[in-house]
Amino acid sequence: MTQTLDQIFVIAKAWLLGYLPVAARPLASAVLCVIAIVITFPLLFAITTWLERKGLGRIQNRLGPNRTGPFGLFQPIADAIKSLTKEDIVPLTADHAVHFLAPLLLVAAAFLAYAVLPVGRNMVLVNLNAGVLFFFAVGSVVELSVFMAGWSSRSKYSLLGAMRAIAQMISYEVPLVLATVAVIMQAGSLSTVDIVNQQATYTHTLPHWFVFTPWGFVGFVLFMIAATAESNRSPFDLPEGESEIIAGYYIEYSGFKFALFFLGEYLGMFATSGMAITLFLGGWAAPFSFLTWIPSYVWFFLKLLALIGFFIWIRGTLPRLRMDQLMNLAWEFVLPMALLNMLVAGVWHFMPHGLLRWLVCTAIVAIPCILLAAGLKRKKKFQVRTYQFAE
Amino acid sequence: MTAAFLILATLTVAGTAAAMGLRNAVHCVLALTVGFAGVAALYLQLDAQFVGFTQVMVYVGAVAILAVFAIMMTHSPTPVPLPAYSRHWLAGSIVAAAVFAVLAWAIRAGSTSAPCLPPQPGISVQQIGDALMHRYVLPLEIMGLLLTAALIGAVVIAMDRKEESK
Amino acid sequence: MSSLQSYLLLSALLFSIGLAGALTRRNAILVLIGIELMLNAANLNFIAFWRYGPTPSKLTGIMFAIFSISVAAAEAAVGLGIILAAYRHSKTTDLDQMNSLKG
Amino acid sequence: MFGDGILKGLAETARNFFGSYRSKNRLTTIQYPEERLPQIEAARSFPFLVYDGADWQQGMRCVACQICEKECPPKCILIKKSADKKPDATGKLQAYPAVFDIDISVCMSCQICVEVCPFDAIKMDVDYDLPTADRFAGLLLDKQKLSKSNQYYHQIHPTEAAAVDAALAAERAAAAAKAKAAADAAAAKAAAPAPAPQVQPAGGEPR
Repeated sequence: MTQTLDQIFVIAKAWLLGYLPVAARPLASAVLCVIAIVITFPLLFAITTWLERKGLGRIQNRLGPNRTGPFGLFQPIADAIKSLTKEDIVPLTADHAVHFLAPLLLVAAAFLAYAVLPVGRNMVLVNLNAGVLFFFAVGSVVELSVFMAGWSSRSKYSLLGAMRAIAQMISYEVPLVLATVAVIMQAGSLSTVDIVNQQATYTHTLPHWFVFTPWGFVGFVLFMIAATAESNRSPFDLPEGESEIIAGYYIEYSGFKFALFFLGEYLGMFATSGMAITLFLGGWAAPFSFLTWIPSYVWFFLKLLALIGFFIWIRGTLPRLRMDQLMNLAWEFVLPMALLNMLVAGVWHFMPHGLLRWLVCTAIVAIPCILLAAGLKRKKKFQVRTYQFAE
Repeated sequence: MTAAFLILATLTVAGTAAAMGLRNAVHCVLALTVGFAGVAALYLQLDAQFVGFTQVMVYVGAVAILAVFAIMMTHSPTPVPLPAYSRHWLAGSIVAAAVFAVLAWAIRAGSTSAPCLPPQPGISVQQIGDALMHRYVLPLEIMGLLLTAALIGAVVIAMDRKEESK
Repeated sequence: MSSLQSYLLLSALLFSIGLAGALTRRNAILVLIGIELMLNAANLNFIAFWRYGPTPSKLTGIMFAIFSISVAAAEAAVGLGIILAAYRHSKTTDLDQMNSLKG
Repeated sequence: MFGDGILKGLAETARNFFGSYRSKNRLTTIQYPEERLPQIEAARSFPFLVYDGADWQQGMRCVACQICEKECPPKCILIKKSADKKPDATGKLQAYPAVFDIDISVCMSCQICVEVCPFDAIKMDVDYDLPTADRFAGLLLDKQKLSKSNQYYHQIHPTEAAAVDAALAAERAAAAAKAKAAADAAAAKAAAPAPAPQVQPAGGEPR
């Protein structure tokens, strides 16, 4: 019974395909999977906007939306209607073609990233041999759409915001990729399905998730830092900081295109946290062996909601980073630690099992982390600010 | 000459022709990314997945953004309305056309025996990794050296030396 | 017209478009883009010959393409660095005006 | 340890988050239309005209002296004096405003009109809930909409109203006393000339 429940979607798809002629089956199965993704993740986007506003409210000792429906549950629908019915103003001097294409490219790239995420046991749209590489290839297209948005609006704020956003995304994409290299070295394959299958095994009730190893935990922390920066969220939302440059690259967008930007940003966040779950938190694997009767996709979405809650919690807590702090953190802490993490993964792989391996690896990771952190802290000496031009 | 190939070929040629033909530099780069994406799709069609994704990641993700940043930094404040093409554009295009004619003739005159499509190689990333690490390890190390040198070189060249500009 | 020949024709066309761009464009960055295109065309040739070649398992074509992509990336970075330095020196990216060797 | 500041911050927000579910008094939200913040006494929104007694036209204190119209910085008061007069609280015949308009879309609630009014005829109201569909006529309050009873004034500003009433009462008493004194003097003068011829050197009028 649990097996059928676990494979309910796969069986349903096979049953639906049964009605089609054999020739159209591969195409139809792809279309079905795409429809499933295009429905579930925007739905998750709606739920997350509600979660975010209620969560941030509660963190700041206030209620959060409670007018539209019970507990404000219809707030996402209200937001959607509001942004869809708003007038879509395009600046006169804007470059209309590029201005129109930017949000489309952003949302397309965000959706493409879901092709390789294993949502459940053999529930992945396409089992690519180089799945992780495909994910990062599509992730790098997002920067292009950010530039197109910023440049085509022909306003100083949006161009400045776009340049900041691209500088931030590029300098945090390097550690993001390096953090995954440690996992790929250990799993021995770039395919996300293999990575999850390796983590789905248990030793008497404890799972083999990569996050429970020294290099896995450090990799997970680095991956989450880089993921927050990659999706321009909370402590790294300088490019769209309302107080700094109003709204950064999507300042000249309104109505439906603005909603598309929001959708693209949140989908990007879900995709990177989905990849974090696949790489470090055991994808759809249950946390304990006696819990495997719960269907696999439930675990994936529970972990996704947990990570989204964590993002919201971080957004409610941490102040925004300045541009130089942001860059210092990227190039002086996150990147060296990611390189070190690869070394530790190598050491972990070749050392025999046992406590010694744990001690050596944690030592190799912990000591440089403290030294680098001290380096970052020592830099924080507040001297009198010297103005270059305004003498 | 399958339909997919025709679509991708026209997409790529259109993208690259626009990249070389448009007036506005930023439009050129955006058209270029369409061309690169087309080439990446052609790689996928030729079952070279790894190279296809690397192409998207390196070219569309990095080189295009790099070119756009360079255009932004060299954007002269007063965009003097220069004609987009250099003075001797005619000579250039004749040379290019000649090169294409020679190549096309060579291809057509080449082995007319149409090699049948060999079975799908089913290359896995594992094999590429092994090849890189065993047979091509020397080029890999040299490539690492080259990329580091290029990284440092580019920064040193483009660095705004304070004392020089004083 | 076998599909191998169609790929070769396509890469020849890409190569000549890149060459035309490199020769006729006035803006230095677009010349560099033309060179990138020529490199891409060459890569397409490698992969086409690898795919239709006798032993696809030897991966020579793919290796060449990977190394050529990384060289092209390095070359793009250094090339744009040079263009920036030239722009800072002579305040223009127009190749026709960069013809004086005096400092 | 690096990142301890972050962990302390996270702990604090977590405490807030779960605390808000446990004890309700942490939440500071006021559900505006249903619950309202208690009005502080010195609150003010827009001016209104005070009238004594029952009939708002007869009891209106305003005598259309137009001082407030001249003093109002944004010039949002319009007064037209009436031709005839009506008796005011102390019975003296005073003019009254035929037209008294305040444009509350212009009024900036600065209370200068209240300070300059010699007759305490205009005071500041506290009612801010004045939504209208028409932003021109709807926000131009005429004399009838402006005038409110003294009891209402006592409701919204009790101490201030009491002080104003005390002053007015004292003023009326003084006026009445003066009037009575003047009346006595007049009566005495009327009575005095009768015996005046007999007692010439009376030493002047009695004060």
